[in-house]
Amino acid sequence: MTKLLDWFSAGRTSGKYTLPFVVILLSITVLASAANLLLPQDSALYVSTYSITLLGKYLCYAMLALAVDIIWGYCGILSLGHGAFFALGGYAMGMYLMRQIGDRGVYSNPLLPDFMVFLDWKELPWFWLGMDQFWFAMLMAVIVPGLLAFVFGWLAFRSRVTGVYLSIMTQALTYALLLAFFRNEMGFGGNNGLTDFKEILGFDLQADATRVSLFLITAILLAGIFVLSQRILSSRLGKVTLAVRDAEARTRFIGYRTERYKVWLFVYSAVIAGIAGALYVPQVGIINPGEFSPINSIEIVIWVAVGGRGTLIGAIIGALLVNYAKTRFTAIMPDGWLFALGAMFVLVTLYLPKGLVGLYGQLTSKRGAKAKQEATS
Amino acid sequence: MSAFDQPLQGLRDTFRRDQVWPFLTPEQAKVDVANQMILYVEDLNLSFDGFKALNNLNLYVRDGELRCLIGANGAGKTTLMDVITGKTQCDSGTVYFGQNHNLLTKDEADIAQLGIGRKFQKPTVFEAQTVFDNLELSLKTDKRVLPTLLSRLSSSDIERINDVLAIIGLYGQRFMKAGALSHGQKQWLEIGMLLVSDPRLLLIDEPVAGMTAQETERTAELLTSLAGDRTVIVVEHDMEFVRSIARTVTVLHQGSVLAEGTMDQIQSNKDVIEVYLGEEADA
Amino acid sequence: ADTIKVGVLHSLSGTMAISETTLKDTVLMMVEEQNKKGGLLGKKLEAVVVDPASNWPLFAEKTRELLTQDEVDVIFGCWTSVSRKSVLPVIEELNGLMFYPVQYEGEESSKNVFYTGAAPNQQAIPAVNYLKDELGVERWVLAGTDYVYPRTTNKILEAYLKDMGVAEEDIMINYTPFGHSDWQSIVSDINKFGSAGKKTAVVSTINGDANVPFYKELGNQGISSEDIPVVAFSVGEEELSGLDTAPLVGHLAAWNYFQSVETEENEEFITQWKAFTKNPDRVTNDPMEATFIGFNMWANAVKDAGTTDVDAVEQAMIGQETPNLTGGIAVMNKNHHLSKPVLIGEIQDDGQFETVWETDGVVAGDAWSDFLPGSKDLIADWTDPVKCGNYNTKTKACSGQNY
Amino acid sequence: MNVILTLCLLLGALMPFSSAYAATGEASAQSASPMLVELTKTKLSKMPAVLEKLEAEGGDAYLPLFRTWLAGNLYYVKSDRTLVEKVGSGKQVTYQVMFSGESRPDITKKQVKKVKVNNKLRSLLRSVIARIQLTSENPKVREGAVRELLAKLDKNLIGILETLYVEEESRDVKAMMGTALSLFAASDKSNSQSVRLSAIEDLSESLENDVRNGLTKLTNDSNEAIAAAAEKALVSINQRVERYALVDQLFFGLSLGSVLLLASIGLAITFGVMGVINMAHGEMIMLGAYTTYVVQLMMPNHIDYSIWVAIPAAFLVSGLMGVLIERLVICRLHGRPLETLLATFGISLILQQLVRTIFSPLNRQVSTPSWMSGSLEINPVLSLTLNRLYILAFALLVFMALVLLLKKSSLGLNVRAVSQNRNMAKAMGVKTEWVDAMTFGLGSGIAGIAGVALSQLTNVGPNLGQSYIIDSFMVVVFGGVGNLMGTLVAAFTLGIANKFLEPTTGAVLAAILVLVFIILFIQKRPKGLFPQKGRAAE
Amino acid sequence: MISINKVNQLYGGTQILWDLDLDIVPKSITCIMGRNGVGKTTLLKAIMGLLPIQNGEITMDNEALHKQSAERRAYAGIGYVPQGRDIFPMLTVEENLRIGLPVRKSKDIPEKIFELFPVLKEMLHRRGGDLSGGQQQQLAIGRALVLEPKVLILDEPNEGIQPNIVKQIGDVILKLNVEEGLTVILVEQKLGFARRVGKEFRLMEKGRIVAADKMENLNDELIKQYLAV
Ligand SMILES: Nc1ncnc2c1ncn2[C@@H]1O[C@H](COP(=O)(O)OP(=O)(O)OP(=O)(O)O)[C@@H](O)[C@H]1O
Ligand SMILES: Nc1ncnc2c1ncn2[C@@H]1O[C@H](COP(=O)(O)OP(=O)(O)OP(=O)(O)O)[C@@H](O)[C@H]1O
Ligand SMILES: NC(N)=O
Ligand SMILES: [Mg+2]
Ligand SMILES: [Mg+2]
Repeated sequence: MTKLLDWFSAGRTSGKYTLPFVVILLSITVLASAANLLLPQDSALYVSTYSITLLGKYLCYAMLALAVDIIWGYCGILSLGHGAFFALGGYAMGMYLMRQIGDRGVYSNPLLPDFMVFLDWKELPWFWLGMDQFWFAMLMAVIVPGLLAFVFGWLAFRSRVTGVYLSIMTQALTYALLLAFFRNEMGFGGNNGLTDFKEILGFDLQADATRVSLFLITAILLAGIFVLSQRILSSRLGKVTLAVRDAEARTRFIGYRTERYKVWLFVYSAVIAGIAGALYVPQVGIINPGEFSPINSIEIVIWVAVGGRGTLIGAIIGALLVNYAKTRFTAIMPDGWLFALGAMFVLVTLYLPKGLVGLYGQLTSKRGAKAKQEATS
Repeated sequence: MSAFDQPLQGLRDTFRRDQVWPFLTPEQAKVDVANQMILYVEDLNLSFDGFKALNNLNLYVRDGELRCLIGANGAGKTTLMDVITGKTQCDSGTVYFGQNHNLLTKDEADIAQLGIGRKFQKPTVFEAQTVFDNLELSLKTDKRVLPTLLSRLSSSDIERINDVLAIIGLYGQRFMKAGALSHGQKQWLEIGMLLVSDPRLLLIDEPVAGMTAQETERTAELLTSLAGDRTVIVVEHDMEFVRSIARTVTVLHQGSVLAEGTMDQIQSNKDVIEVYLGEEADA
Repeated sequence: ADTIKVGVLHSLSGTMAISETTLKDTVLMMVEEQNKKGGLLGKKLEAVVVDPASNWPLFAEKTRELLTQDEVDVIFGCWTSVSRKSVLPVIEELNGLMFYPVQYEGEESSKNVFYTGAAPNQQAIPAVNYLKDELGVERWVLAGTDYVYPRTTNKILEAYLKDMGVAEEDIMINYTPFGHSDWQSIVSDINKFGSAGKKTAVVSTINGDANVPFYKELGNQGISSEDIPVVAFSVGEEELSGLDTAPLVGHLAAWNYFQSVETEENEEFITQWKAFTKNPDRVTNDPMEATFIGFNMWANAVKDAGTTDVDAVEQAMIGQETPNLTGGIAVMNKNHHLSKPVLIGEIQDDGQFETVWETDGVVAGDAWSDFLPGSKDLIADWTDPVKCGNYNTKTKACSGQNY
Repeated sequence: MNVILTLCLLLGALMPFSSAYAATGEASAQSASPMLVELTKTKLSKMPAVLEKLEAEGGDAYLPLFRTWLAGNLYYVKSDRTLVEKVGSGKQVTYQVMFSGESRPDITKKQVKKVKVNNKLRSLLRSVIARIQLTSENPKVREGAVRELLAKLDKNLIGILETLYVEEESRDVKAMMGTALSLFAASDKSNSQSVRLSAIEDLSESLENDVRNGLTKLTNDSNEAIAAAAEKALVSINQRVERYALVDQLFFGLSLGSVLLLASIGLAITFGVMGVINMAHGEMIMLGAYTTYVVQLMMPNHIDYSIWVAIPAAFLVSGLMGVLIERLVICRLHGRPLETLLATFGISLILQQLVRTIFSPLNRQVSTPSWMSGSLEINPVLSLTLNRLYILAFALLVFMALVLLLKKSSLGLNVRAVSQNRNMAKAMGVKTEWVDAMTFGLGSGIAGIAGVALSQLTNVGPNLGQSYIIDSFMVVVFGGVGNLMGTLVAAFTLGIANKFLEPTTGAVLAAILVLVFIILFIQKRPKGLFPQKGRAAE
Repeated sequence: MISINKVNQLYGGTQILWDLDLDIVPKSITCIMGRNGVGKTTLLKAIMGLLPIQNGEITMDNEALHKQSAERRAYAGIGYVPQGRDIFPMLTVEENLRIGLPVRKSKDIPEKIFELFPVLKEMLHRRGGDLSGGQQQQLAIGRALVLEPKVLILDEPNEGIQPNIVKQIGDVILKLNVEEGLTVILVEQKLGFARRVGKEFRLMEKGRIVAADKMENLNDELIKQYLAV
């Protein structure tokens, strides 16, 4: 225990972005929340609930990107199926919210969600049991993705499935889940998924205060996960992770069981994705199998690449930026926004090989070099 | 008949009186060198698509010995190391580390943790990390996940790394990315990684390739000083170097041992001259 | 505001763009027409188009954007049921107004939504009746894409068919994933199922993209409409325009509208549409008519209410009447669904439908199916005193509504 | 002599001589037959009666009329109710006077009205035509006519068939007639038990669907011996049918496999050999499909040949697009394979939106050439659809051509060298830039060709590519990256597995199971079916 | 033959070659020596065109090379045997050898290569990457010889090669130099070999040529100054 505390306190020195990031993130969220709750609607500084939910969604995506970056950027495992863990976390939360509706559904069935009633289900499937308990559902939101990641990772890493083979298998995984969740027989609402939630822990989901709280919680968790991840990655385990990424075979020859490292990192990443999914659902109000779609998972990878792979801050910035661009583009030029987004991806790849964070690095190093030059001449 | 051979053999092995059942042997038990031998390689066979890379190879190495392994290109030296370190699965034969560790049942990480370190023929280091980190990773520590996560560099660790940095002459480059080192520097770094991990048995594949004469000398000194506490097996084609360090030399040819003896014996061996050294041994 | 804002919430990219883009254009055309007529309440109409990109959560987000950022007065939008379900909580929370123009599975009635597409009883049930009575069909294949609309429709049809005495083994139900493209086995199964000596028909709730390969396979395996007719609920003129229809002549569709119906209103509408899209080959279809009716009703309701205030317009909507493009008058009922005629048409080789049967009068859309055990007792009625979208006539209770 | 006489008598019974018969060759039959005018005035629901009268009146002579009607090409001139036949389609419609064939360029679309036809009527028309065609010159037609009538046998018809049977010279037609006679004899309760039993015996050879239906009915016959015999015959027929069903399934599997193969060969090059994670591969397929559409648009009167133009055109369009992409983007990403994922994803978005903008988001219509339509009927329970058959052959052909090209030309060697060590390849004098551009162009071009084939099977729309990209990657990886043979085997394995699962599990579950199978399989063989071996593959 | 004029080269921010001048005498065998990391490999890569140079010029027979791509330089007659061999690992030995054939517009691998390295003929159909280190080195030299170059660049060609073949390689270099007038640039650490084969030497330190002379003038002092650690 003391060892653990000790370990954490050692983390304070790691990562020069950590502190500024946490401070900026939390102050923005607190200010925005205050502006939403305390200021009158017509005030110039008022932040609309629309913006709050939007920001909340972005932060969930940022958390998801963080999860992908940890295993891709740091460990070299390109997962094209992380959307699956996100969606599973989301479904756990969705099931809880669904059960919270109780008999306020359109068919007033106290036990069965509406979609089960009209498809003529008679009883609640076993895997829905217990989901009316918040703690249990939240446990599931991390355990199910974690367990899936563990089983999948254990199989794959032990058999030394690597590279594109692994990537495509993760894609197959999420694709299989997509098809499975589409099936109405599965008992997750089929294509429609779960929606029309009413309240969470007794708080009205449509109330501004609830939304703001969710937003704040997301920000705090994101900051926490960021710090924790930063700490983990700057420990020796982080160095092993990089070693695995760059020369896995060599790492084994100096005595590390790389498959175990990979499995645990994969599980850690999946759990983060699950948490992100669980936070996402109450804020956007729906979870459905579309989240399992392979294209979604590819997009996550792209956020990370745009922001800058291998830097946690890059993943977050990438997620925020791409999603903000999407929001803006779809509203400003609904007919041509794909041109803009596509071009953005191409240009970033061509001109910012290390992503946006790399751009910052380039600029500062250029400035630094210039300064040096001036100093020497 | 032959279909039963393997399981039968397996059964026999299981009940050998001189051995503890494999599943009862403690994973990291101390290496048993009561018989002075640290490495037993017996009847090793390995073929790739019909090509016999190792052919009934037998090799015994004493504890604390410095053994040179030479042999023509393609004789199977690197392949032998691959088998010992668990990189390659052999077709038949046994490899024991001490009397109690059957290496053929273990994987690379296990073998490394038993204390067998290796330097590759083509230097492989973690290019994206600094020289220092490369060494830190190679430290002899608990390499399980959780301990690694919670571990911190102790001052003795740092000291050890600095010592090694001095030995390999990369102190000045310790915060440089290993990928930016020149070929020869990578060779040194790899030797450093070996040193820092404090192994029982070192397998060193062509350490002086690409080194200047003086560096070669230094390497020779280094390796000689290591022997005694540790066992060192060196593969090299540089005869001068081999001569300067060797006590026993084993010559491999076409996957089996062609000759074994002192350097002088070897250098006058007709077969060795014919297939390996050439008419007038080149200096 | 000095304009009345009309939100358009149809996917312009992604998988649904194929269907929804047309509806966006239809709304734009309607807005333009209305402005030519001088707008509404003395103000011009202004369309606000966004692209929810076939992404369901994005539909909710964009709805919120339309209602709170753009402050639109009405939204025309959605195609798939899941997008509608995603939008529903938002539109109810913010008390917006939406017109949904696509045939769907029913089982819903929101205060803030008007359903101008067909409910199952306005499409599926009449189609089955036609097949049974006119073509003597005794064996049924219910083939659909695996999602809620086909599932529900088929549940309803199954119950209905069994009520009529069709045996279990004379019903074959088959679901396929979205975008299913390899229909060889299924078509061959259908063929086998239909070769048992009893007249067989396929009732297809196959959606969008999967239809083209399905019909191509039908044609290639030589299944003609005389052997095994297929009646579809999601295949209209637009879908046919992507197909060589020659091998499909005689297969059927049930809709409330066909482009080929000859009425003055329709002719005008088609001309307008071709002019608006500057494409003489552009076709029209049923969801377009539903949009047309919805738009006109809304415009009239705004005029009647003298305001765009949602509550006022909502009340003014009920009982609105507007001419159908196929003749007769569409009426907005208390359950926010329309009364419309039902037509059955056969595919022609020019990609149009030839009406072969139609209901005598209009059929009132039923929000809650009488053939599902859970919803038998439910009705929707948005007038006093009930004012509820899912009122249980047995328990006299209204459940789960926030307004 | 005797025969002819009987035949004449027969025909006479079937269609009493009428003025229509004599008038056939003359300018207009209508003046002579009010029935034909009636045709233009009757409501659809009353039409069957009219048809019956027409058959009785005109018989053989009205065959062209019935055919035109069935095809939906029968119109009448509004002003004088002359029946005309619509010829041609699209913008090149002309009208010819029914029977005389006289062209009437003066008549326009506006002046005519269609004589309606619906399913019920079509079905009747087919029977009528079949009855007339029993005496056709062409044995194939006669055989078809008998088959058509198998389900509609009655005393009258059997009488005719019996006579025709004696005279029939073609063995096939005779056999078919025999089947018809036996089918009737077996179910005719007025026959003695032994006659019926031997008829059933005869039927057990037939694979005709109507025979099976007839036999199924007989299994409920009050005569137990008959029921048992029918049961037995059915069992033996069903065994054969099932065997053919297996062949059918195999064909479906091969056919799905060939689609997967086509979709993934291009990727096997751009991704498998070059190592570019090419997310725009699907869009290259899409471009090929759109090229087919444009080609058909440009040669509306030569749809049958359009494919032969479309194949090279699609290869060029997609290939050039590939070269363009390579030169502008991919070539700057050497040594950064993961970044190609990002860039090509961007490109795929752009290309999708591009066709959406140019061609609209709607599906485009691509017609199937007549030589590719229909199916190859091997027997009544086994027929292979022609388009699938051609596509299967085509896929194999493209595959072989590619393998040959890579084997025989230096391109194959060079591209592998470049992908393994670009710098060293340069130092060996390999024009790496040219090799890259050509290879990417080749892979893209082949994807374009795949698009031509897919346009025959599925939607030609902006999402076409998206629906194949996942499958393509799956196939290439399952087969073993960099191994063309692996791609071939993987495609067919997955195709066949899918099609053998589908009947028991349904399409959705089959797809899921195949995915799970792939995931588990890769655990066993982490580098696919045909892994790259050797020290360097580590 | 080849002359290098004030070449500067940088890796990212760090400069490796500094205003480097070097003249290679035609038909000579020039041995470049220096400690690890002084920039020998970098220099050879710059000559071959595998690394861009910052400025300066490289000419061959008075034609500017530095503006040409590496493949053009191969056509111009430079053969390169890199340090670390850089075999195409998944190509067979035969394919490795065939790669260079188009440069000489020939269809067959010259038989002399198999005479020089018989092991290559034995292993013709094995993947290059599967060969032992020494076999790969022989393949790398053979591969360069397929180009029938005018100038052969060898970066530590004896690394990992068995003694009798080292000798053989030395003989080959001398033979090609004498019989075919091949110009050779050789980076070599082993003095014995350098002395036996080299005609000229150049010593490098910190990215510069610091000494140049005939091989016989390579004395212990120079060695001590520039090669000892
Ligand atoms: N995966 C493989 N497939 C085929 N042949 C192989 C493989 N691995 C090694 N070989 C062959 O086995 C033989 C032994 O190779 P090995 O690398 O052990 O030689 P070595 O003694 O280390 O030679 P060197 O001194 O040149 O490094 C060589 O002939 C090599 O070509
Ligand atoms: N890719 C690289 N990025 C940055 N620096 C590099 C890179 N490659 C080499 N260097 C640096 O350039 C210097 C010269 O390297 P080079 O490989 O030319 O040395 P060398 O003289 O060939 O040494 P050796 O004898 O060890 O082969 C070294 O100090 C090395 O650290
Ligand atoms: N409502 C539909 N067609 O999804
Ligand atoms: Mg070796
Ligand atoms: Mg070097």
